[in-house]
Amino acid sequence: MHFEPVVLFFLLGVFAGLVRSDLKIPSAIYEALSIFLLLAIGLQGGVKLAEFELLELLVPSLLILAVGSLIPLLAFPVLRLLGHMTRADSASIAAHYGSVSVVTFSVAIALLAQEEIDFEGYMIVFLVLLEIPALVIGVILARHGVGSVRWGKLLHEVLFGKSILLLAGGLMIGFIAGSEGIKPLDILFFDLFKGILALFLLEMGLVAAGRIAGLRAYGAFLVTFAVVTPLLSAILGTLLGWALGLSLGGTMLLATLYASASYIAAPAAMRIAVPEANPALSIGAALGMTFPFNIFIGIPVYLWMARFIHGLGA
Amino acid sequence: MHFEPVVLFFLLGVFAGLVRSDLKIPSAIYEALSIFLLLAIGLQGGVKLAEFELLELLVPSLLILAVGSLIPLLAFPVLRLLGHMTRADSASIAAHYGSVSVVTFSVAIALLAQEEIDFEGYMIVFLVLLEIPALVIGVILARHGVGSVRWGKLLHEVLFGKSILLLAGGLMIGFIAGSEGIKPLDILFFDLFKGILALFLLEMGLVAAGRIAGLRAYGAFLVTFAVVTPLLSAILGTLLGWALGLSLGGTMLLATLYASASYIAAPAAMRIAVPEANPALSIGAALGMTFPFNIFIGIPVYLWMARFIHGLGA
Amino acid sequence: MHFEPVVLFFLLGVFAGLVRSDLKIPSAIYEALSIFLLLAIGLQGGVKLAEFELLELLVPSLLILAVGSLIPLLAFPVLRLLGHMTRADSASIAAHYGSVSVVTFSVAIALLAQEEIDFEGYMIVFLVLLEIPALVIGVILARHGVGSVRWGKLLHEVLFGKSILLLAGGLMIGFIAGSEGIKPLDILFFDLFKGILALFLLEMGLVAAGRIAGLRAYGAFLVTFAVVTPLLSAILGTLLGWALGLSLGGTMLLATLYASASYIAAPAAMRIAVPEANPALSIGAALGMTFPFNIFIGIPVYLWMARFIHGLGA
Amino acid sequence: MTTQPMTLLVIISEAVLEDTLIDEITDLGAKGYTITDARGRGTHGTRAGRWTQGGNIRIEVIGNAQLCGRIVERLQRAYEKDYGLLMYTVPIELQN
Amino acid sequence: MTTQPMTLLVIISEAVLEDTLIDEITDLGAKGYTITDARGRGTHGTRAGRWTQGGNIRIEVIGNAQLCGRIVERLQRAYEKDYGLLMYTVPIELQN
Amino acid sequence: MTTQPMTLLVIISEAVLEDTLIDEITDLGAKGYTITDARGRGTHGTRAGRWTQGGNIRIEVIGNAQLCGRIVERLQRAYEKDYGLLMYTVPIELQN
Ligand SMILES: Nc1ncnc2c1ncn2[C@@H]1O[C@H](COP(=O)(O)O)[C@@H](O)[C@H]1O
Ligand SMILES: Nc1ncnc2c1ncn2[C@@H]1O[C@H](COP(=O)(O)O)[C@@H](O)[C@H]1O
Ligand SMILES: Nc1ncnc2c1ncn2[C@@H]1O[C@H](COP(=O)(O)O)[C@@H](O)[C@H]1O
Ligand code: NA
Ligand code: NA
Ligand code: NA
Repeated sequence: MHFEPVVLFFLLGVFAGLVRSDLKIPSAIYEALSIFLLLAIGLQGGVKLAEFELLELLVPSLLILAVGSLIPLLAFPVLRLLGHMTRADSASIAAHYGSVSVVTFSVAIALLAQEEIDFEGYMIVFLVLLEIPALVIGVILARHGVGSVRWGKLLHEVLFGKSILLLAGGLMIGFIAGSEGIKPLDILFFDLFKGILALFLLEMGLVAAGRIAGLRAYGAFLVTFAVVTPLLSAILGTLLGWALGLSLGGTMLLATLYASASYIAAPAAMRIAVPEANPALSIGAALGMTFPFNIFIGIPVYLWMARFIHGLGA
Repeated sequence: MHFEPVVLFFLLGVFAGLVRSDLKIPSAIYEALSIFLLLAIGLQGGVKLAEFELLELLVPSLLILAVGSLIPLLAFPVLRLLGHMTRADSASIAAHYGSVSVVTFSVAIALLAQEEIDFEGYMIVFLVLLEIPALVIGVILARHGVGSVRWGKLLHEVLFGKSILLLAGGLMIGFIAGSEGIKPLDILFFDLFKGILALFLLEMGLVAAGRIAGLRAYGAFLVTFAVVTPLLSAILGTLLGWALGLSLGGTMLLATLYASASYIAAPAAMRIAVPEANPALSIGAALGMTFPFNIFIGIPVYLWMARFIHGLGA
Repeated sequence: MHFEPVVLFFLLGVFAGLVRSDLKIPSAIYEALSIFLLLAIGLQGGVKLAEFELLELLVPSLLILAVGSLIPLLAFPVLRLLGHMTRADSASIAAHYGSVSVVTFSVAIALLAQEEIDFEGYMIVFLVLLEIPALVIGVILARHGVGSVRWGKLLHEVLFGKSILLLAGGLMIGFIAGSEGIKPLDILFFDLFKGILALFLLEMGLVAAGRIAGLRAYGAFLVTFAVVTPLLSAILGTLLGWALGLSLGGTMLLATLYASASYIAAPAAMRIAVPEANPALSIGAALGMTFPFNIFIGIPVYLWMARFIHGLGA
Repeated sequence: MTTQPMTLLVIISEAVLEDTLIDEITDLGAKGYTITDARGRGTHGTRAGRWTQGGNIRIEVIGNAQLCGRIVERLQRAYEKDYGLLMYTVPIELQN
Repeated sequence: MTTQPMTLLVIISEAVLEDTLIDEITDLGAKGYTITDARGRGTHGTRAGRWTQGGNIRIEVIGNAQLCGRIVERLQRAYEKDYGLLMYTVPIELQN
Repeated sequence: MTTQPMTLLVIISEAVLEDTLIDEITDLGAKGYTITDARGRGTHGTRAGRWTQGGNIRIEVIGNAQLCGRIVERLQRAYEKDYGLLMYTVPIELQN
């Protein structure tokens, strides 16, 4: 099994939260850390994207988006029928799991870097793209036949919300500047990346500690859902990555993207667009259960799955 | 034309502001970024200053200050007579344009570094020195014949305000420690400088977006003033730099100093000393118009001007 | 005498405080800086600790703790009888001087790095360990015969307070990950360490300026106490370090640990456990007097003392 | 110095609603408002201001009784069901 | 829209007591509270919120007069002597 | 537990005036004050607390009616013309 020391900071944060330590990351700081992570990931992707022929990426991109959209569409009936959840809650949770998690993705990239496995840089584009259909589908599911949607407000929230804006903005800057132009920024945005990810994981641990305690209240169904969904989504991603001819690293990253659930962009958008959904349920599952599952168990498993399927082909 | 990728962050910020994104840089963070930039610029200057004979700098320094003082003295009657502005507003705007902008200066330094053009390190001293006569002249112009000035309070505000204090403090520390003593601090204050400048420009873009929208209300005169003044000031700076025998880089930096307008130190000082001036006018012009003009058009032009005049001499 | 440029930032902060500059480090920032310093020191210690046989450290550790516990036990009667202070104040001040200061320790490490003197990495463990007996002894002294102690609350405060938690957590992560695993975090936690220490010292200077002004009110006794105690404690540390066979650097660090007084962990714990003590007295002495004394005079003297005693042996 | 009896309306709600509530209040005719960041607990649980939980804001609006009544009515209808929301009024003397 | 006369209790105290005071208030039966960060000066000196000085918090509790009375009594007995503490009540109209 | 009728004066003004206003208030005899950071909109435009705009502060002073009157008078004369400033008073029961 592969082990990334950076996840130890998450454990430290969880521990501090569980023992009710007075350790607190000031809100200005974690906002700054998240702005940094989003920009840095975007810049990294943009620099790598500059090496590709954009037109050639069109068909695989559409496929990745289409298959990714299946995840919330399949999750919704499961939540509604098996979980007996309200329409709003089911739709909101489905949207969270159709979206992606930047931090989970970053831990996956850190593991690939440690194992010296290369990957297609344009995978980062999907951090931006997968968010959009998932949130739109979530709102349609919530509103189907009931009430009206303020689409203008929702689209504004999704497209110009800080997550997408910083990721997409970073992508564009990286793309325009190229690896030469970005060089004087390398130390801040590339070399410090992992250290800052460590600090962010510390804060995530603190927050997750509260969520983990709450999870019991949501019952066995949601806990099971929060573990099984990423595994099934990852299988989907592995198969598609292999079918598209992605590299080992690219396949593993696609699996991770599908498997991860959003807890930054999706909660903000859903609170505005589907306010009657209980945010404690969706954030509790995504952050309290799926996130730790992914960084401790999921990511190593997804790497193993990518190796397995690439081994079959060989 | 020369292009510095760091200004793309400013554009991203402007875009985010114009589309009313929820992206916000927490106030604690931009305060920290500005403390960092001021200290870092000061340290860089101090280290370079240590290589010079201080006494030899005395005469050129006095000349640079004297000529720099012409800028607010000339701007004031233009604002008053051509712009039909109140005495207080004219004086306050004149003080802003007589002062200098640390961020504009930093972008100019970044461009010189990219073009591998050297410059006289003591130019940074003028970031500190030019502020003082400009603000004092501004207050005298505002109060001439009307009301009394609380000079004690004003001088305290100017000399011990955080901008001057951090720049001058950094200069002293850099000067005392020298390039050897400062080495363990290099990574933070020198290598990360440009990345942090990028983040600060992102915030400046966010703020400037609001100012740009407001500029229309101030009319064609102020907009024209905000573009013409830096160009004329830069010509003054170029001629003086050349006459003083400064290098190509030094000439361009002197032009940039004269051309730049303050939006950090001057607003704070004027709010205290000339409270009846409308801060929206001076900050709107300096930040909404002159700053973007300088970083996108001005700085490349000033480099061209320096090249031109140095070419004449050859 | 040995001189560390980083202390100039403390002087700049004191100056800014004394002239009542508007320079302020936002609270979110100094909290982040202190989280960073504690984690980074812990990680550095953990990585070095991994090179030692833990069992071999047991006896020297117990000795260092036992001798360190003498400091508050000896300080208490001095404060009570010579200083005529209340029981609560005497106990609280004794606890502050029995505890240790992370920033003082960091400045000592910076000096050793500059002088290229090696030291036993496990010294950092005592930053964690020495805090605990000092605070417990302080509470016992305050409560002896008067009132009851809420031990549960106190122990929680001490063990899970952020200082100990971050130091101990960093130690564990560094120990588990080892110098290989920690490598991608090196730039943030090791290379930036001194620059961030400089910024923290700037803030400490700002705060100390207020304390220095207040010190006069506490009288000659407390000022004398705040200078003599570290010197005597350092002699104790030097003798013990030499007796234990520590290296030159290790001896100097043990002297510094004993000599330093806490102004982060101890004040928080004492405010909860001994609320009737006046925090202005203990923090004023520890931060306004002992801290600057240690970084400007003490540390160079302790290095000299270590050199002297090691010279005797040779 | 004259004083003028007015009504102070205090609105405590979720930070995520800040822009929306400002638009509503301004629409209804408020000439000004003052906002402070807050945290708290109520029937909708704890809102400690951590990033997955959101914080609260505390809005003060000074106006006449009718304006405050209109704001209370509008906010209750639109937000009370799905969002944390608490409002109270106090008679004050505006100093001007 | 109905309004209900209630008592607003404002507690200004040291930030270090935040968790402790919340426990006390909740124990005594408060259904909610709202906290903002503050700084200030009083008989216990200046609390500007620098790290060696601590800041203040400002807690609002809305309840009936008895609840507020109980809270005042308990906090005074337990904290007034050793900590900065100031409390006042205002009659308000709760809008609900 | 005794309660004492007092006047609460709330001053909302520009953050840049913090030190100046504290000096004035203390000069006039206030024994304490409490400050929170705020933002807002009024006749002097929006003060959102961005660095080129400045934020607001909200100062609470508890005292007798005369003290509050003196403070109102002084601040109005000196700052109302050029700075954002809003003041109101509320009768409260100080708990001590
Ligand atoms: N009894 C109360 N006293 C003071 N503040 C309250 C009270 N109840 C609720 N609040 C505040 O109002 C917010 C929303 O309340 P609720 O809608 O009940 O969740 C809470 O987060 C608190 O900040
Ligand atoms: N007269 C006053 N007006 C407003 N706030 C006050 C007043 N006196 C005290 N305070 C606040 O209550 C806190 C504790 O007061 P004290 O216990 O007197 O130090 C102070 O730090 C101030 O924030
Ligand atoms: N009607 C109002 N209600 C609440 N706060 C107000 C009101 N009017 C003004 N303010 C506050 O007082 C500050 C100064 O007001 P002004 O002098 O009118 O710009 C504003 O920035 C607001 O924070
Ligand atoms: Na997903
Ligand atoms: Na200028
Ligand atoms: Na000690």
